[in-house]
Amino acid sequence: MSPTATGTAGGAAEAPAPAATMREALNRALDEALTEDPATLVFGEDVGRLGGVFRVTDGLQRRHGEHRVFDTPLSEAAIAGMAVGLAMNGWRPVPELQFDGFAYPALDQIVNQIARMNYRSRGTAPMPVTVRVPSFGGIQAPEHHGESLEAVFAHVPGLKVAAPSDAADAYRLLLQSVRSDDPVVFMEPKARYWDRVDSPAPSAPDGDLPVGASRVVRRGRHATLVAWGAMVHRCLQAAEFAAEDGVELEVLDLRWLKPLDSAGLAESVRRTRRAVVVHEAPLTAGLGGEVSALITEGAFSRLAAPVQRVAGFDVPYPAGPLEPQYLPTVDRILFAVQRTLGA
Amino acid sequence: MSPTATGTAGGAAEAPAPAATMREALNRALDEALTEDPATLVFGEDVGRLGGVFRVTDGLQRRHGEHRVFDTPLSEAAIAGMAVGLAMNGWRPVPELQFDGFAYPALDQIVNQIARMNYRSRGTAPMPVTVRVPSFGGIQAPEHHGESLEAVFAHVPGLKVAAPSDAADAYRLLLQSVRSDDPVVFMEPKARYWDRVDSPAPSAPDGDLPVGASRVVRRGRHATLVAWGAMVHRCLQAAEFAAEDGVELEVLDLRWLKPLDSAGLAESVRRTRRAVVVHEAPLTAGLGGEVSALITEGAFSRLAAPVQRVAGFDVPYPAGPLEPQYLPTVDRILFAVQRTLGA
Amino acid sequence: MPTGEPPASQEEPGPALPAELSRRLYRTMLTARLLDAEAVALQRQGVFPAYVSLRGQEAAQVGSAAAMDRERDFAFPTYREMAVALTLGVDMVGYMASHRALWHGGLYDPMASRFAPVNAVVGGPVPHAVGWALGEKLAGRTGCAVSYFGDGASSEGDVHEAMNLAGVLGAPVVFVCQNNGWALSVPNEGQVAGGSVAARAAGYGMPGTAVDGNDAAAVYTAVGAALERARSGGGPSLVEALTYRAAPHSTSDDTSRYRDPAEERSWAGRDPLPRARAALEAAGDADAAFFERAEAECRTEAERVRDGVSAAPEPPGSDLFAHVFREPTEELARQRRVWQEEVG
Amino acid sequence: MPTGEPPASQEEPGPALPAELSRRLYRTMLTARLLDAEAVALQRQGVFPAYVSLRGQEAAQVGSAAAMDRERDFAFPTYREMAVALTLGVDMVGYMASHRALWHGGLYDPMASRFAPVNAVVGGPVPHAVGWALGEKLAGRTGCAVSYFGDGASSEGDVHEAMNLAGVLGAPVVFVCQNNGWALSVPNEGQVAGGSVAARAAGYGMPGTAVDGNDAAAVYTAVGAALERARSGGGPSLVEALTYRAAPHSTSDDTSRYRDPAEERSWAGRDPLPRARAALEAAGDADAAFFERAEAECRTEAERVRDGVSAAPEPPGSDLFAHVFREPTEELARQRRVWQEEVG
Ligand SMILES: Cc1ncc(C[n+]2csc(CCOP(=O)(O)OP(=O)(O)O)c2C)c(N)n1
Ligand SMILES: Cc1ncc(C[n+]2csc(CCOP(=O)(O)OP(=O)(O)O)c2C)c(N)n1
Ligand SMILES: [Mg+2]
Ligand SMILES: [Mg+2]
Repeated sequence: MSPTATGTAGGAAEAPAPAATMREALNRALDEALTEDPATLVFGEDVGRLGGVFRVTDGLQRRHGEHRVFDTPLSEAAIAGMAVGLAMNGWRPVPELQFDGFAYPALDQIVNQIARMNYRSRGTAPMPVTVRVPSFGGIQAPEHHGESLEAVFAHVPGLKVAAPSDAADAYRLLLQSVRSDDPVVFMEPKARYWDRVDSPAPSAPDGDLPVGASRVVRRGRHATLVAWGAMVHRCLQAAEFAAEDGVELEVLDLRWLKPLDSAGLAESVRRTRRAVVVHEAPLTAGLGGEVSALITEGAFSRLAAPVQRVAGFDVPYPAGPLEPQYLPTVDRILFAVQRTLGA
Repeated sequence: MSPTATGTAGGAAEAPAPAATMREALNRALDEALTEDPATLVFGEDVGRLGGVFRVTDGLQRRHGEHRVFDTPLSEAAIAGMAVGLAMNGWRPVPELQFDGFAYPALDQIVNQIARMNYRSRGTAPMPVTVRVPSFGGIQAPEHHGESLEAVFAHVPGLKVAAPSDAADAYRLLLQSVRSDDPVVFMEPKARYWDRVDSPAPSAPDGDLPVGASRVVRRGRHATLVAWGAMVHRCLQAAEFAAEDGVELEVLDLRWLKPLDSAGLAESVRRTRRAVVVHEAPLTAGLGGEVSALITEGAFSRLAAPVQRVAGFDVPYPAGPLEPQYLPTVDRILFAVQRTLGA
Repeated sequence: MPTGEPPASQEEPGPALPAELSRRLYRTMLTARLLDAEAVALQRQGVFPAYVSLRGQEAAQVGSAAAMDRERDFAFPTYREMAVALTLGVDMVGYMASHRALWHGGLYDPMASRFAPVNAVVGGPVPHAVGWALGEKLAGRTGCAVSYFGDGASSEGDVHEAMNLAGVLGAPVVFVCQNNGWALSVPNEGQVAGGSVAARAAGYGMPGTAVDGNDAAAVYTAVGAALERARSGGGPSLVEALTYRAAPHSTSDDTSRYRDPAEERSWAGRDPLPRARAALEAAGDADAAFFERAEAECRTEAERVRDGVSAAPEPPGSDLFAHVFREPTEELARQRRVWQEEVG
Repeated sequence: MPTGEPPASQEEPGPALPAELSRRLYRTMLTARLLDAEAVALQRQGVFPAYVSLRGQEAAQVGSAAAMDRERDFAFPTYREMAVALTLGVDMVGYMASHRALWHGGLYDPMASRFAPVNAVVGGPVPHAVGWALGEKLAGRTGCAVSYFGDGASSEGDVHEAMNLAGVLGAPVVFVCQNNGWALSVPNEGQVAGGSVAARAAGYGMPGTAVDGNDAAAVYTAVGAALERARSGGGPSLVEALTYRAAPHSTSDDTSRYRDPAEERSWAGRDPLPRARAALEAAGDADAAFFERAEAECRTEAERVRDGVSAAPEPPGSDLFAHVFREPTEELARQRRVWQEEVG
């Protein structure tokens, strides 16, 4: 799948049918956000006329006008920086950074400006900015198109970070993010853009889930798999395999990477007594360390084995053929489960 | 102490006397690096004529010439970016980013270029770059002058990260970093620049410590305090207090934040069965999570209590009077020790 | 032009302004000068951990800010725009609180004052000004943003991206570069390739003017024209005010390490305050009584601010957590409890 | 100038070059054109996950690279400089391996080829060129760096910082901007405030020239002069080659969404290959036999590269760990063992 594959998106602004792709769901969420609040603006590189390299913003400029959905020059820092000024002038900016790896040039504005302006101004300068970042790997893309920056974003005071795992939840999470009066970095799993499958068993009517709430997408009692973005689907696959051997794995979709649902993590692992956290980002200093620490702090007395981490290796994200060797595989997840059961 | 306080630095290039300040020790290390290898270059904002806002590069331009020690325009991205080209042309660049908070504009070049060029070129393009970053807080400085970015740097494949805690070790670590053929981000604890005290009991002749080795700076048996940079000194203070109540705390100075000394951590905590990790950076997704996970993975069966984390709060680094309320205090460290002993 | 050699334009007299306005500019410059001196003293006394003096730049700051429409426009400052704040009527005790390190962004209300929080990232606020200005245009309003930055900031990528963006979007913003000759220890020669920030404007298809930054009338006129142009849909422009940082970079700086006192002396001869006074006298716009009253009233105001900021209470530790989010999180509430129990 | 309207300069004929050189440029452009077509075909066949075509930019790339001294100079490309690589004698199978996604940076030896690894960060490599050039100056050598970037890249902060830095340091670098009218879906009007990248040079105190980028001789001459200037201590300069991205941004792009086919047709009339051929014929520098032989030999070469890259072996999984550090770490060795046991 290529980073600029074409496609179409739905028009109407109602919640996507279960069979909608994540791209369509995100497109409808943006359409709805633009419709419900005239202060909402969508801008970034190629999001207007083209409709985004992934077509997530397809048709929005036509429907909402060139003033509210527009292309910018190739300037990530200024894209994030102009969002600060727009927000201070009463707008609700939803900028897009075209790819994860190109969020770095915007990081100074995100960390030192967007995330701090409300604090710096003692709550007087509004900063309802949602920075969309097509993220994570799995699509055989060029260099810098498969990065996972969640550990960086989650470390930044003043930021909230969301990462959906399926179409229906992507729709809800994006609307919730845009409606939030706090800055949110919204990480979209590229590898799931074309996916129609929704998670089998949402633990709650997700519409009611507050910011920061995780959800159990599969119930189990022998161990808990913790993941976000595209890795949730991989964990569900692993759980299927494990079930054949009578091992019942619970799968917890974090959804929010900041704030993190420490209560939800503890609740699940206190039941299952074992946990494996799975992410695409390199192991060292990845968010898996934080999740492992939270689980250990919240369920220590119940833990039957140390929390296992299955992550990308500490190497630069590789090119095509090496990608499947780098990303966590179902096998690696099952090996980790074995280690927790063995203990 | 202000971010541009003046001072003097030593001239000769021998190892600093124990009574040298960390600034003097770092100055001598740079002087020696410039002397021993004509390919070494020192550059950055105000490092030449002024000798750096902290005087760490004081006198180096006079001694080694305007071609090897020079001021650059105010362009963090270009400072890091030019290091790539200089390294590819046979030089050994030692750029300075004036303050931690101003490393963000250079992050794209550090992460996407410096850290990857050796990999991208399959080992043909040399990248012996040491990026010096006066880091961490504790000096009542303006905004963006008290940040702790170690979790960000340690997460980057291809980077190594060092953070000394005292003058003598700062000298050795900086020389080791500059001599390394891999890119190193060298985080200097500003709050210790003026400090003469060396750590009481280095576990080994530190000169022999390989890249990635931690050191035990105080032996103890009831719990291990893990820290780096200025927090090592604070942990030693806490250990003094605890000793008065008969609690013997071991203090482990990580020194290298990438690679991390997982063996050293496990060895210590297997003995003490309890650990507290202390850092200035905000708690969530800080390096403390990684350290906690490594300890739990490496000493689970011996752990008597969950690893405790004492860190900065998840808030933007505050101004003067709030600084002591934000930074980990001796009290907070001792409370955490109590929690591990209570368990 | 090499630092130190004042630009030729400085020899020409600035355009004449209405007497009332000239007097107002002078009084504001004088208050800034006196308040600046009080601030330096407060640092010496240990009340401020550090202070960045604007001495020598009063004309550039007061002249540019006075041209703004306080009802419609919005200023985006760095850390050295005290006289801009003063001109715009910002609560100066709240402003100075930033230098006392009570709160990084200051304790004034930036939205009500139409003067953004003090910003310590060189170049960082410049894209904000463009975004704010675009917001005005999109809303069909007629306000303009004024973006303040220095010669050193002109080297930052953010400033380039912001200027190009403003040009492409036709945003009503005026870029005001105070070229005070120095970026900490680095002079223009080591900072600004080509030697002129104003000359960069042409590359973005916008007007760029270099004016005598020590002539308040000249700055007022140039920025006023740029604002008029932006307000009437003419898009962005750049005004470079050629001035001089008469003081060290900050109270912690030591200029003897990098610049020639002779340069400071040569610029002292062009100090904006005596020049403004001379101009008022030459034009017969002010008499001795005026200068006497001004001296007394401005000093009173400077002292009021000095006493106010010295007496201002330190923020409670709980303020650490107060403004991080508008929609609070359980995790931060938990951390606040930890702080309460173990620190507060 | 608005995208689509070719610049006036395109009407003037380029300066005449020695016949032998003109023929060499033509042959290289032809090989690039044919190899480009092979690459597009390989993508259609699924051998390449994606490909970025340089069609229409052969003259800008071959003309500029041919002016370089292959013994002394060093090129810093983006992801679209295939014809530059070809001109510099880079191992093209190794180059094309990048598009087959065998290795992001390519499988050629960048140091030996004096052609940096393929770089996908728009604007990112530009400061590298300045650093390399400064390194030459510091070493007292006479090589020059050539920095390739596009019209879109000109909006990035890195490019500004690099140009200013080069000006301040007097680095021997030539900035070659291929303005192909488009940055993915955004035309010059939405990208380059003022409309001219060349015009930016004046703001950095360096020469900036806009040349007909579809005239190899004009590009060769302009870049040659800039290199000569840099080599003789004259510092940096900027050459903007006005050309056109005749193909979609990449094989995954769909131009029908954002540009008028009429524009493509108008530029097709200025295709650099027919123009070069016509020039050779007009000058009597080449006969029918030459063109016949060139066609055959260039096609053979293009097919050799096509077959070579198609047949190139995939790197072993262990290459994940091979080049991360020069001084290996225990932790990475441990992870390699995990990979070996659980994946490899
Ligand atoms: C991005 C960034 N880099 C470095 C610094 C440190 N610093 C603070 S002020 C300054 C010099 C700024 O010079 P200029 O832009 O000319 O403004 P001036 O101080 O002369 O008013 C530097 C290097 C900073 N605050 N921000
Ligand atoms: C920093 C960065 N931002 C965004 C991208 C995504 N991207 C790849 S190519 C491109 C357009 C570049 O246009 P231009 O510089 O004119 O070069 P051209 O593609 O026309 O050769 C974009 C937006 C990128 N690769 N790097
Ligand atoms: Mg200045
Ligand atoms: Mg282009």
